[in-house]
Amino acid sequence: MLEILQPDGSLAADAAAPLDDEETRLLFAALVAARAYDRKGTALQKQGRLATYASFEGQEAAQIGAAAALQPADWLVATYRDAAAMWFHGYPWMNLFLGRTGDERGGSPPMGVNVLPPSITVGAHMIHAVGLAWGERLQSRDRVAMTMFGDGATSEGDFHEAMNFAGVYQLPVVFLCQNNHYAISLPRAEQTASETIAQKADAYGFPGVQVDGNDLFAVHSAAQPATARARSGGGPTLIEAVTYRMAPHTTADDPGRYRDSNETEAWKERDPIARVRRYLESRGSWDDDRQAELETSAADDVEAAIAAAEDLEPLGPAEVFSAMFAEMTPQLVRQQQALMRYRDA
Amino acid sequence: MLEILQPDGSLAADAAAPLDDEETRLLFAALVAARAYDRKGTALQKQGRLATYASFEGQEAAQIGAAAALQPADWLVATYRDAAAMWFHGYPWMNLFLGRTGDERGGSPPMGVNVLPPSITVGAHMIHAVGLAWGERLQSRDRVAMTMFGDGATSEGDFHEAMNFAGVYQLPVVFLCQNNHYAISLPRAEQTASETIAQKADAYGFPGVQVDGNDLFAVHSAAQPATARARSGGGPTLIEAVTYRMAPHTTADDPGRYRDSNETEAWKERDPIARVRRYLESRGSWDDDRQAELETSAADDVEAAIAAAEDLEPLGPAEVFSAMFAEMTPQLVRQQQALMRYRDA
Amino acid sequence: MPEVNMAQALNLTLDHVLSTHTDTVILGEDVGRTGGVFRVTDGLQAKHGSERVVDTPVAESGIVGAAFGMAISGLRPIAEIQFLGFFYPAYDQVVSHVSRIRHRSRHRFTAPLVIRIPYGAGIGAAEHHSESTEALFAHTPGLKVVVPSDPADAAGLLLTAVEDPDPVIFLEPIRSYRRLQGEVASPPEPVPFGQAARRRQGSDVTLVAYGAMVPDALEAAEALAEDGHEADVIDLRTLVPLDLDTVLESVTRTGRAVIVQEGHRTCGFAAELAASIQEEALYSLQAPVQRVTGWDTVVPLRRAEHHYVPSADRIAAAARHALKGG
Amino acid sequence: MPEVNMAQALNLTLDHVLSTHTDTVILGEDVGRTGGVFRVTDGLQAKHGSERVVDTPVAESGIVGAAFGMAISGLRPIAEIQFLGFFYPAYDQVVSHVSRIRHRSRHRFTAPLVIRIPYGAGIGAAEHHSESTEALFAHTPGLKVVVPSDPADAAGLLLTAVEDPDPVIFLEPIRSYRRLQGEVASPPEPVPFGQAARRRQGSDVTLVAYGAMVPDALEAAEALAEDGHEADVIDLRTLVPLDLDTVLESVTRTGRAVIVQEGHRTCGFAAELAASIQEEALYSLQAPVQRVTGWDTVVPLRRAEHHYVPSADRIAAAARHALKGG
Ligand SMILES: Cc1ncc(C[n+]2csc(CCOP(=O)(O)OP(=O)(O)O)c2C)c(N)n1
Ligand SMILES: Cc1ncc(C[n+]2csc(CCOP(=O)(O)OP(=O)(O)O)c2C)c(N)n1
Ligand SMILES: [Mg+2]
Ligand SMILES: [Mg+2]
Repeated sequence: MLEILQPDGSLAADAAAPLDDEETRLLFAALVAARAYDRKGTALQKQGRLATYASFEGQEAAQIGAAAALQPADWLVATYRDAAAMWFHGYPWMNLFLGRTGDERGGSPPMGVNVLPPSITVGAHMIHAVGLAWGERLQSRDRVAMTMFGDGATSEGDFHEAMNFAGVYQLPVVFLCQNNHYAISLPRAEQTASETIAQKADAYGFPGVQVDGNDLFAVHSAAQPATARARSGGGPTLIEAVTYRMAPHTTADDPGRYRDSNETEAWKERDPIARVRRYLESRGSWDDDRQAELETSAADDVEAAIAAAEDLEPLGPAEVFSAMFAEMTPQLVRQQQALMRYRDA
Repeated sequence: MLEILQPDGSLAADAAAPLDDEETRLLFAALVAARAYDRKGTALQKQGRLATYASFEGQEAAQIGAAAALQPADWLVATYRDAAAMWFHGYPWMNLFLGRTGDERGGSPPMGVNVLPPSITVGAHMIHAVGLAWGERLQSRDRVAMTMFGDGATSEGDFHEAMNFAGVYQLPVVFLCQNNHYAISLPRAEQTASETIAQKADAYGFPGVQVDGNDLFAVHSAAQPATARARSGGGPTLIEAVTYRMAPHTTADDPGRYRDSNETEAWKERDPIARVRRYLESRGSWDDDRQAELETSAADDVEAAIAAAEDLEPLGPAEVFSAMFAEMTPQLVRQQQALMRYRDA
Repeated sequence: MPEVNMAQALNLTLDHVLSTHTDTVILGEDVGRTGGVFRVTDGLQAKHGSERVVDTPVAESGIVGAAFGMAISGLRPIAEIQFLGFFYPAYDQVVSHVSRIRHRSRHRFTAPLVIRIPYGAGIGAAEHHSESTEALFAHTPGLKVVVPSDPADAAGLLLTAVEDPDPVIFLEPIRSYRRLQGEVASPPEPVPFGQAARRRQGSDVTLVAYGAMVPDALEAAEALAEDGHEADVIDLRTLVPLDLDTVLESVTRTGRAVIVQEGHRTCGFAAELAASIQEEALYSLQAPVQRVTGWDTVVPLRRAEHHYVPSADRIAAAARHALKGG
Repeated sequence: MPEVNMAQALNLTLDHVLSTHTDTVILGEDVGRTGGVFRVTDGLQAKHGSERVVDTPVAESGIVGAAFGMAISGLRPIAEIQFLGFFYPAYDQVVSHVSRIRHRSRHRFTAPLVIRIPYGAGIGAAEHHSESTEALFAHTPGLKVVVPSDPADAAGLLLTAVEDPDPVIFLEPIRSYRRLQGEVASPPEPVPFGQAARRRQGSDVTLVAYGAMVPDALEAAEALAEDGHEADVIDLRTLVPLDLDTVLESVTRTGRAVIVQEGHRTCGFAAELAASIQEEALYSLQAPVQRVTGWDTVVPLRRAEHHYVPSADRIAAAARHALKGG
């Protein structure tokens, strides 16, 4: 397992930082912003303002370290737990919140943002990234598609088909598995008998690599060459980022039923954000003032995003019908009229 | 790749025959019988007496070498191309022919024969073997389930789920992949970028082994310990039997469109039956008289089987409805009555 | 008999069958340690062991395919799919294999398994958590399709499902898990398949519903009664087998029918019923059979979901329309 | 214009779109080197290259999922599934993703792809090769569903499908690939979606059919004409969008309707049409709408298949029944 930045903020023996201090500060700011969003998400759900919310606390470095390897026009195809990566690649917090309030417009990021709405079904979306990568290549663009998914998703048949297509056609795809040790309640060891998830890439003829997923530098050090290789025609890579889901699966879940709080406590020591802060501080590149300023601005952004989301009027009855096709079918027009007539009566 | 019996009938250096002469003669007789059935199948199809027929010529040793490792109560779950293995494990030639004439009763082997009707869909049936193995274990019986499938089937998502479940629950399953180099027209190299199929087992935490699939001894040498290990709780095995489909995919196929006849010619040298005969002859255990006798009795069996199949009256209109449930639903009764009324009018 | 909700009724029944039917096994995602998303299998793994209440990987096709193999081997597996929207990866296993093995083998091999699936909208859940595609199962030959509407039926129909010699799709209305309380016999008593229940007696109009829509149909009947119209309310309980006779008897009396279905309109189960009613009772109809259904749209998310799901109000409006001759 | 059969008409059209629409790609099992099981893609890989006519692994979910991604990236993929019975592993991709991305993203991302699928019985094929489950697609919001009945329509509807901004399920009747010859314009001319074709004019009874059943409906109409009954024969061409107006106009005139469908009876498309007709035209009906359908059974194998598939004879019998008042 590739490890570079240790929990105490020091570099592992013989390891070099893959980013300079300015780059590191930038990604650190993103980590902090992501956590602000995440904490807010959980809080809003408790107030009934969001539907169930899936926290990614503990997985920020895995997501942002990987997404930072993308170029702006690259594709990102990720899940309900990957808001940090999606946001980093351009998907506004506003849309992410909006989706969680229960509004389809959350799925509509601004033009130019090549991030699909988060996948709610487990496993089906990786092949979409494969298709995107394939389509880009056929259109002679050198875009890469990155797809993020959990350890649990590797049990689905669609994972296999996506990996296999990527290997057969040597497509520019990066598979980023966040092994956070659980699929809801099912521990990683009961999901598959293979020792690592990374080794599964061997079955598809391309490299797999396991990294400390709470280590921004390690994740980035794997993701950067993977995207570069993909872009230059070298084919796909599977990255297994070993991390941990600090919070319940979603706000509807009770982890006390399936895991020991000691385990969770132990992972606190491995927090992906604290170690970057320690690292920057040890290099004199960070201090409490900067931290306070960063936290304030992150909180402001998040507040503005939820306010904007909640300000929107819900979709009206007519709009339920209006995005099924480019043009409504006569049947949908009839149904829409029936609903409107009923409401007017 | 494990190789024992060479095309010229001699044993590979350092290799020992896993079967004594009597056992070998028994399996040889099965190989010859299977080929008689197969040739007849193709001939009958040309006469319009069978629907499309899928020849297994060249794959007899892979099938029978593996099936010979089963005990009578073990399960076999195989495909449209695995008639040799199914028959060897007790599924009558009559039923196999009957199915190919287009009659559901082909799917009903005698009680006690633990062989499912051949799978026509590619890939879905391996998990059935997994479930059977699991069910047997839960019922405290030490039966093994063997499943056979082609190289092409390994591309399906269900292959992955079956392998993964088998690994997670360490079930008594033997996966026997006949890599006959093609999925209809798609060559093996374009199906997956992995070097071998056997290595895919590593992704599921159990052993995979590649053997010469035209070598009865090699196949048996892999299958025998695999079933024994499975039976004693040691978990699953994947066996890749490297072989070749000598005939078209089915009688509806034209292999001239996708493969060179030179390739097929070259594989003739590797015929799985001829080499066993040479081996037995070299040991003085076989001669032309025995061969003639064997061929006659095989031909007789096959003739009797097709005669019995063709003697059956086709299912009548009432019977179309009568095997959907243990007891017909009122809807089916209505439909059955409607059809009978219409036919009587 | 104590009052329980539907989730509890199902839990009691599963506990009962695990205790009395040694050939039963439960398998699914998170059914063991957590007792399932809706706690329907709560406590069962602790009591009956992890061999018989199995937490599986996230692989719906694998779950159903393995349960199918188990069933052929002689067990009676009870598989759970977490939500109907996550059932589709298992579609091929069900339509190509589970539903067909009896026919394919002319009764030689059979698959007596139950697939329990929470379905339906009304709780403002995320996408894919609100599906009501029971018509897919009804359209697939060889499956029985059960949709209970209250705790007692849930228990009784589940018991029948487990004992049935054929595969049963058992759809549990999410919205009803905790909406209603009811008495459940202990041990539960089987409720036969193919016998609809008349939930209210009336002679002016027939309301036909199942699953989550039954309470709404009853609410609509109350509203109609306030206008002086008495509705016959029929709860189908099972879509396959279907108790068409009870429906026809009622419609022949009332001359008017409203079919309520949460699923999408086109080719939904309401279409089947409307087609059958006009086939068998055209000359009794005083008005077209009305369909109150979900629309041919994705089920909207939380903020607009109410525009989709049939309500008591929409049902009553359709009934009034029928009472006026359609 | 030379006469061609449906397989050739489709081949011509695919050749045309590959030549004129540089954003098209064909992918599927055996579509390249062999030109597909039915030779519909014959010669296209040799002409347009293996980048644009791609032989894929045996992985239906992968084919559809990859085509979906390609479509989002800006291409117009044309995926082939070898037989409708092998489509089911891709069911989740279609119902959960392909059909929904426009709605999920409020028009921001779209999936203009075509999935071509040979369907239907009548050639005595092996199990799974004779499915007619078009109702599954019609029940799924967000899909257009096309079923051509002759060579010219096959060409024209396929061209429209390729140019459509939304996903299209394009069902090709296996039995009709080589059954009929017809003229096809070169280049093919688009046939609009949602416009049924009247294949024969009559005022005594309406026969509604689509795909493989149209020739049989016409044959039934001939038989009825011999008895002195003139049938209006309507070919739906597309199930979604549906041209209900043409059907209603006809039924209002004739007062009698027979809907023909090869698929299983319960919740089939005939149920939808029968329900809609009685909804909109009850008071014009002189007899119940008749359904002539496949049964709620697995499609029987070769030796008993004819008991399942609706025949001209069965259609005519149903029409005579309707003419007598049902
Ligand atoms: C096809 C499908 N099956 C089941 C579910 C229910 N479900 C939601 S998340 C989840 C676990 C996924 O685990 P993993 O892939 O490890 O991702 P994580 O939640 O840990 O990030 C399950 C089973 C689903 N969303 N989709
Ligand atoms: C799910 C499914 N997809 C496609 C087909 C059509 N088909 C029949 S056999 C075959 C190729 C299978 O190749 P392989 O698994 O290597 O077996 P082989 O025929 O070589 O024995 C295909 C694509 C099918 N039967 N089932
Ligand atoms: Mg996880
Ligand atoms: Mg093969």
